Amino acid sequence: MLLLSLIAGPFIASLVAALLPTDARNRESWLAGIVALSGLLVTSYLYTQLGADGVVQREFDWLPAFGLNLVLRMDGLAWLFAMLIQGIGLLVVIYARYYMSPKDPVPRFFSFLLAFMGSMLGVVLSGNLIQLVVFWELTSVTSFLLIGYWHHRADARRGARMAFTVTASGGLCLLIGVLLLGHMVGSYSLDVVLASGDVIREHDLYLPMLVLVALGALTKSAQFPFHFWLPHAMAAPTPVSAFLHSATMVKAGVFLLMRLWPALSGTPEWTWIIMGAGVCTMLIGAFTAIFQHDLKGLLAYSTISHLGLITVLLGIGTPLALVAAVFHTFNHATFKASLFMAAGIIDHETGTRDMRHLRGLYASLPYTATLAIVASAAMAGVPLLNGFISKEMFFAEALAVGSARNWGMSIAAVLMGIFGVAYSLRFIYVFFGRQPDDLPRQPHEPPRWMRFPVEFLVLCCLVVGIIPGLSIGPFLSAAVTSVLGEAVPYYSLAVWHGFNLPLAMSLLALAGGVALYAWLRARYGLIQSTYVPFLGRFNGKQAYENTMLRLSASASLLEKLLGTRRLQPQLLLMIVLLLAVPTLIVRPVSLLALPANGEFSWLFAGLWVIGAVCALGAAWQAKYHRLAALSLVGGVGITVSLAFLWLSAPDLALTQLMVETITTVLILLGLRWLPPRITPRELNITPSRRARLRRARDMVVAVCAGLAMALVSYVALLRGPSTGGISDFFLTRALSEGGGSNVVNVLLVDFRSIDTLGEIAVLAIVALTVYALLRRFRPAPESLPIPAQQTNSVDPAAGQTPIQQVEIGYLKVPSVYLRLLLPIMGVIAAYFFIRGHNLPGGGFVAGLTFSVAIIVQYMLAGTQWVESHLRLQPHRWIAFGLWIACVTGMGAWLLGYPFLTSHTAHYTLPVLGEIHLPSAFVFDLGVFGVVVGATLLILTALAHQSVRSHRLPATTAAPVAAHKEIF
Amino acid sequence: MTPELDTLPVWVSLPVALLLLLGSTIVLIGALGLVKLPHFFQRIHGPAITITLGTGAILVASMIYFSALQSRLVIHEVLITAFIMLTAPVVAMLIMRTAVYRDLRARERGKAPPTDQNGKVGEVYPFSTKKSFSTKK
Amino acid sequence: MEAVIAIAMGIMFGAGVWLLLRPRTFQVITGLLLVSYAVNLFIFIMGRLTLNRPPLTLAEGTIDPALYADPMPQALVLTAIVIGFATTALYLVVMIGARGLTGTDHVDGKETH
Amino acid sequence: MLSLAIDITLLSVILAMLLCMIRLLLGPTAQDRVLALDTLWMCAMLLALALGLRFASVIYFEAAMLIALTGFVSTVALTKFLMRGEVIE
Amino acid sequence: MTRWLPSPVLSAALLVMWLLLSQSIAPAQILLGAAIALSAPLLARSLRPLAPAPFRKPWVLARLLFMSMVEIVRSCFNVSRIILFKSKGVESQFIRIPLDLKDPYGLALLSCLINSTPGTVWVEQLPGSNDLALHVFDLHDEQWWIDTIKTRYEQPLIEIFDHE
Amino acid sequence: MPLSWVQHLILAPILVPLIVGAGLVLINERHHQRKFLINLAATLSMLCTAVALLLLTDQEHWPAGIGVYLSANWAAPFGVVLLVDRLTAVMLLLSSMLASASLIFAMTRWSRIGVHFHSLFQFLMMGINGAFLTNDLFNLFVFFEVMLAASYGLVLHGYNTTRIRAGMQYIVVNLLASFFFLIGVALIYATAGTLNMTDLAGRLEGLNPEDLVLLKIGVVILALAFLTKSAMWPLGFWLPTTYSAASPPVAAMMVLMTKIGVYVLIRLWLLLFSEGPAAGFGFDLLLVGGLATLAFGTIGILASQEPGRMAGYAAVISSGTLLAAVGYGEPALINVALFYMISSTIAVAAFLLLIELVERIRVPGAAMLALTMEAFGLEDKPGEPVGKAIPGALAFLGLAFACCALIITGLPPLSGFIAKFGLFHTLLDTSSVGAGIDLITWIMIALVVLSGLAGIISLMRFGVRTFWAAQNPAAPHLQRSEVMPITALLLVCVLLTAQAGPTLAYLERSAEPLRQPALYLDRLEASQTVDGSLTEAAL
Ligand code: NA
Ligand code: NA
Repeated sequence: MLLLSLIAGPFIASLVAALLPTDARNRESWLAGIVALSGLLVTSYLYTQLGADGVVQREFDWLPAFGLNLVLRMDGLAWLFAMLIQGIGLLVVIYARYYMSPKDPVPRFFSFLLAFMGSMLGVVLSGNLIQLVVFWELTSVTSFLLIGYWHHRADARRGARMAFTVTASGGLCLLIGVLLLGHMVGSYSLDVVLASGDVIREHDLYLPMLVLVALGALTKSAQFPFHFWLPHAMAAPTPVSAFLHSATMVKAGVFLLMRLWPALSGTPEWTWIIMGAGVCTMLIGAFTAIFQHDLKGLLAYSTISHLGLITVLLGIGTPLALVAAVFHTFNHATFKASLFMAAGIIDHETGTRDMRHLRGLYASLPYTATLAIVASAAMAGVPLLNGFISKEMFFAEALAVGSARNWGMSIAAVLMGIFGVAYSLRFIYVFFGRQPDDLPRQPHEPPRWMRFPVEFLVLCCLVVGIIPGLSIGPFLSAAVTSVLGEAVPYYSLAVWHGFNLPLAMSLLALAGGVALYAWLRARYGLIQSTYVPFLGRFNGKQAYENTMLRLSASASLLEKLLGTRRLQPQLLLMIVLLLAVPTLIVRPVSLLALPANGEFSWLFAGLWVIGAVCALGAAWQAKYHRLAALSLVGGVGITVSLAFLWLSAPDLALTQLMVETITTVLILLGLRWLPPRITPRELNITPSRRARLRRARDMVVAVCAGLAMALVSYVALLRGPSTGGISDFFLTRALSEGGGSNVVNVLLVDFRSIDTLGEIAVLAIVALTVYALLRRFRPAPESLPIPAQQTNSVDPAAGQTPIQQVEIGYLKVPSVYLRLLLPIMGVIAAYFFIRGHNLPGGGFVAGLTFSVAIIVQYMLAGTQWVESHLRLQPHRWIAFGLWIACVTGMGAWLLGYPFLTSHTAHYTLPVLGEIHLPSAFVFDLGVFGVVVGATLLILTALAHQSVRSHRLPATTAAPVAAHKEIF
Repeated sequence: MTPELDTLPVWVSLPVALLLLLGSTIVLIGALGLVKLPHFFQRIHGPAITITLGTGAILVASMIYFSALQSRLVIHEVLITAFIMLTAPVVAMLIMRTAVYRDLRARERGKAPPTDQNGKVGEVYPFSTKKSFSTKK
Repeated sequence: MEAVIAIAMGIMFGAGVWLLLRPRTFQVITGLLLVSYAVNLFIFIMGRLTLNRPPLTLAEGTIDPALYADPMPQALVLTAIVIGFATTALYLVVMIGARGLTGTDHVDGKETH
Repeated sequence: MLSLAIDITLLSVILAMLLCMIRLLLGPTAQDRVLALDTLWMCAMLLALALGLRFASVIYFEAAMLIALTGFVSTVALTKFLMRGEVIE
Repeated sequence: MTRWLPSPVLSAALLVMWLLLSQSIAPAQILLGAAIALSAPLLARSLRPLAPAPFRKPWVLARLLFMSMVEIVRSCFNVSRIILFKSKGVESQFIRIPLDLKDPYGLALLSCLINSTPGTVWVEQLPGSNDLALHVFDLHDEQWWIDTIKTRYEQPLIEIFDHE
Repeated sequence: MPLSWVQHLILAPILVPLIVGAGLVLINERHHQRKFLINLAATLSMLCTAVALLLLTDQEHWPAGIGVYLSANWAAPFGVVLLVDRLTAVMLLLSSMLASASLIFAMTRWSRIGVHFHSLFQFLMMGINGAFLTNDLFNLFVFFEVMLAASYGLVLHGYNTTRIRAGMQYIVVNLLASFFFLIGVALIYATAGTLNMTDLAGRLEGLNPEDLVLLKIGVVILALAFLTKSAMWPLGFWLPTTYSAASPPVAAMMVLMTKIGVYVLIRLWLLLFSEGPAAGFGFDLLLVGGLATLAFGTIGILASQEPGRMAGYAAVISSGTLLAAVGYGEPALINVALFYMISSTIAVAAFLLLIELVERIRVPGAAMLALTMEAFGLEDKPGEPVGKAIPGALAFLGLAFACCALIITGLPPLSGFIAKFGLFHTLLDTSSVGAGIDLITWIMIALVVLSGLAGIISLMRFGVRTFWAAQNPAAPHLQRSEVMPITALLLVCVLLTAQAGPTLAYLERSAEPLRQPALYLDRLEASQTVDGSLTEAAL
């Protein structure tokens, strides 16, 4: 539970902090401070609980499916890191209380900081690699928020994005690496993984896994070539930098390498990758640091360099090197945190961090200066300070790597030492000389408690530097033991080891560093130099921005190349896939062995010549002669209806015929709103070559599609009737159990009545949609005027209203017929409806016929007249039709039957004889209602547009249409 | 082919066959007129024979045929006749009037309609310049 | 007969596809109509071709399914016809709506050159 | 004899439809197409009747009747459109 | 009477139509047919503003119809002959025929007879007059057409419909 | 034996929206408050039904947790069978959850910019639920059409130029896909003689080779229809365009609709091709298509600058991942895929709702409102928003955006991570412990990782620009009805994370039967019609 509280505490506190008011600076600090302090106390207590195996562990169920549990596990290494995180966290909180401006909305700051602390603790306390990755990514997220805290500044935004992009990508790699690890050993549990080092190192997947894990660690620890994000992360408030970039975030990477050291290290691959990256980083970082002008920039590069040093140690792979790495991690955290805070004080007090302007600060900040100088000395590896001891150990290991033959590593180590001394000198130089007058602010010593964290850390540097064995010794030992187990080597934490090669190297580094600094100042003009020699060309910021831009640009290009926003290519692709995919993956070659031809009928062929030619004609005319195309499509429709009739489907023929009629009227209603297309010949345009090519391509596709369709249907047709299919059931049961002899209708209203229910729902939906769409219909300007046919001086009926045409105009005689047809069509609709269950007909045909009857009246007398004489309310027809169908279906429930179960009521009446009233009949009535309602709603909604546009004010609708007659 | 077709007595099958032949000939001639005649105002008269005599003959044939086949009076084909009587005139009137005013409008726009080339037009609608409207009256 | 209807359907489908690939909304609606005919016929003939055997089980006594056309595809086509009609109507309205708002009858709602 | 006559009827009707189709295709004027389409409807009605004769079945009658009753509607719509520029005013 | 049976003739015709359709004269069908035949005109009444057609002088009507039928058959053959054999020199003309018939039903019937007769198409009643514009397929004698229509067709129709 | 009332619960998700949708037509648009409340009540009742079905199936109220409803009392495979199992129940729950959220979001503004919103919404639910429930291929077509028709209406709801352009594309593509659907169904019927999916699986054994080839063609064409709807590359270009054009609540519902294609594919493919004569058929198509989709989605999200298209490509990525996961052909992958589907669907939907609120930061709220009024309110004037700015509105937006981004990109700690981890784990787990990993697994893992990375880059770019770079972003006017649904959806994701164990266990129980046609065949055979025809029973 205590372990859990370590992680939960900061997260809960983070939530609380977020909810505090903006001006609660003190409450926030107290909250954060108490959390860190109590965490420290808990952690200290837990040190005593590390049992014989040196581990405290606690498990919670999480994802048993993947063998994944939440495991909180503390051992020596984790303990050391937890102490660092919380200790420095506490100091940073205290520091931040004074650093942050009272105007800053601190709840956000402390909330993020606490969440970050929780994530970091989660990383070090994970006993499960997946869980570690979770917290790992959380540190990326929270650090993103912290770095971008001053998000009104572009550099903060850029820094945050850069840090997040790099570390989160690394995290993704780490995730895969960890998954591979888990795959190799069959568990994500840290214990299991650490115990399976041999299995892992000999596995085929070792190298890819190692690369992925290394990518995770190296990005996080800002190792070459991913180091560029760290300097830009300096845009964060200094407390954040002190926390993230000394003790925590960047240390997560090296922590991971330490954590997995027993399982992964000890192979040439490990050494090459880890040590290689470390060496490069160490040298580049240290060298670049010398040429920085920003205090924090210098510290950032020095951090990079020191992390490189730790990485090198880990890469070396010997137990002693590991000891040195752990030790230096601690040391670096202490002196670097104090230096960041000191830099923060300087920035805070003078208003600048530019070393080109900062001079002689010792005068006004003597106390801070002393602390900073001591910390810098630790960083430079001056004896009696903690940096010295771990650097010494580093030199010893460097010597061991190359043995007698190869001095490369040792030279690199000394170079790094030299550079380190040089940039440390560069840093402390700000305290010497004469203080300039043009500082933005006159500096004063900061408040007592703002200095306290620095003091404390510098004290640590001194204590560890002077009495390492007594101070850090036991803890270091515990940490190292938890990694190395039995294999802990002998090491001595003494300050003095006698005169040996490492000491010589230390001295060389100190002397060389001073010399280099002096030379650079004197000869090179270091103070004002604007670029870094050799490495200056590489600009991380620019590279990142360029990469992002290029990524986005090439993605845009690829999106255009691989995708489209236009409709035609999409349809083309669909058709091509329709043809290609079945051909490729089914390989239907066996089908081409066609059996003998079926029977042939010249008459039927003749009928289809009409259909086919009309279809081709429609395709030919559709662009410029819409009416011709429409008529030709009508021809196809007639042929199709007749074919249905010919091939024993009278119901289909009837329905298709009615749909044909209504579709024609419908499209004509719409055609009114499509302005004319003028043929290219009339416009004297010849189609371009590209257009012709496009047409040729489409033609090929269309021909192939037609061929494929013909072939598949031919093959399917010749395969003979399907046997054992379900249709026999319908034929034999329709009359006896379905109560109707028209099997198609029984299918529609009984066997598959739920289809029909859905189908009328579709009709209803479309009708409502059409109605809704047309309510906000805006005609094209060319379609707005009254048609030329109604405005000319030739036609006497031109100016007549519809009803005038009927009463006194040319429609007088036709109206007699058309009005007589209304009741007749009504009766025919009733006829089709009533007989539908037994003979061709049914609710659909009846509904369509009825609608046609009404539509004829609309065509004759116009919308206004019809609607003033007849209140149709198609909405109600639709709603009640649907309800009737549903309620009929639900009626069966009352008797314990499923929805839509039909029944037939039989009555025997005098004179009339036997009467059968199937419930399906009532269902069909619902169908009828919806069909009538939907058809009429669609058609009348379209028709209303004419009325609407005629009502438009004269300015928008010119009374005389000057345009060309449409057809 | 349905077997009972050949069992029909000759006094039924002969008139049916003759009526069918007449009807189909007329239908064909009507359609031929639609294609062959040179301009619209003539073409419209072609289908008229299809609708009247062509359809009529086939309908009567159908009536006789089914009455004989089912040994009862089957005369529901009368309904088709009735419906055609109610719809064909409307269609003829409307198509004709459409054609007339389309031509007149085209003429108004200064675009000679195809009908004009023939010259065989009446004087009710002034398509022709040969005879004036008033002299005829 | 099988060959005839297969070829005819192929032609209708091909013509429809050609129109679907055209840029003008009216061409597309014409294409939709043609493809819809072809597809309806396709469903229909998947019950195989039968002459003069409509699925009307008017006869008394036991029913021999072999004497009737397959009713199932017919029922499916009936549903498909109605749904097809509905979607045609919808497309039509969208077509004229798009013409009004975008000022072009190009399927993309803007002219592409 | 009778079946031959029926076949001839079917053939003539289909030929007539073919002729209508030619006019439908060629136009040249819109009214020509409307007329051709209307005639095509009438021929379709006759074809339905003739199929009834051919298969000696009355179930083809309803289709013919329906065409006779409603086949004119699309023609009226087309003429109305040509004459008035609108189908429903 | 008119309230519940707006057009008795139509209802009767619809009943006959129903019985023809159902091909049965079973009592149930008659009852159902009657119900439908009575309700259809009733429901359609609001869209049929004209008073129902008078039904007078059936003999005159029968004679007219018979005579037209003969004329139709005759014209059919004429037109067929022209289509087949006389493709050139057909005198297609519009002519104007002054009419006295006023009743819409009468005019409708007249138009039906004229349009059913091949070779003639009723175009419209010319605006501002009661004149009929007629198109004749092969016109030889315009006056003959005017006389024929006025005496053989219009006269009986006036008798039937325009009898005040 | 009469049917128990519990049995009718299977039908409720179809019937309730139909009846309510029809009823809403009758209520005048003036009473939008009443319409909304009725709609909400119906949607919530569906939520309850879904929960009930979830419990019923999981507690094996029906044998094997498969409930069968023989519509119209006809035995399978003759009648249309509705079938509910755990997976169906989960999908129903997901759909009703999203529907409730979208509906509440639409309450104040979006439901009023056109007419019949509420009816169309209910009909959409009917189609979606029907597609989940039906076990019949043609019935599936019908419900797809119901769903699509309603979605056409809703996509164009209150249309403007952008919306109608996108709508045209969406409609035409889907119409063509519907034709594919019909062709596929027809071919299947022609060869197998049945339309019932389960029955079809049972009949594969008895087919001769040529018929099997034809059947496969049919299934592939059918698959193309579903793949179009689930936006597989290169069939899914309509998706980003449509998502970014549709109104937010509708777009949120469309996220679900994209998943229905995948749902059907999972069901159909596992049923037909897990075993039997065509075992393993077509999985490659799904795998390769899925990977291509994933790659394209990755490119697209990187290229996108506007949030609507980002959300669209996020949906494409999620579709691609799902398809690839199904096509990988590994049983254990299915439940993870389902988890992923649920999580990503909710997140993308929440993101689409959120976008509209976020957009308000960019333009001052009032101007935005005025713009909306101008663009939409020509006839149907929406009521003035009554709410006031909620304190911390900006914080809410930022937090919600971050949550959505985390889930969409699969970063810890929310459900997106668990889904991705599960996916990777299972992918690696398919080869036995310690064995090597084949190329396709590498590719898939790489693509999923890259898609996440692309999402990070793109969403971060947008987030930073919107929340950080904007000078003094105005506190937007948010209404409770807008904040609540987003919060609820994100809370569901949090719940999914916390309860990942039980959820995955449930999904495993859901996925397991999918590849056992025998189980479903047994259930269908065992499902008796209610004895005696009603004809005799009644009256
Ligand atoms: Na029934
Ligand atoms: Na005539």
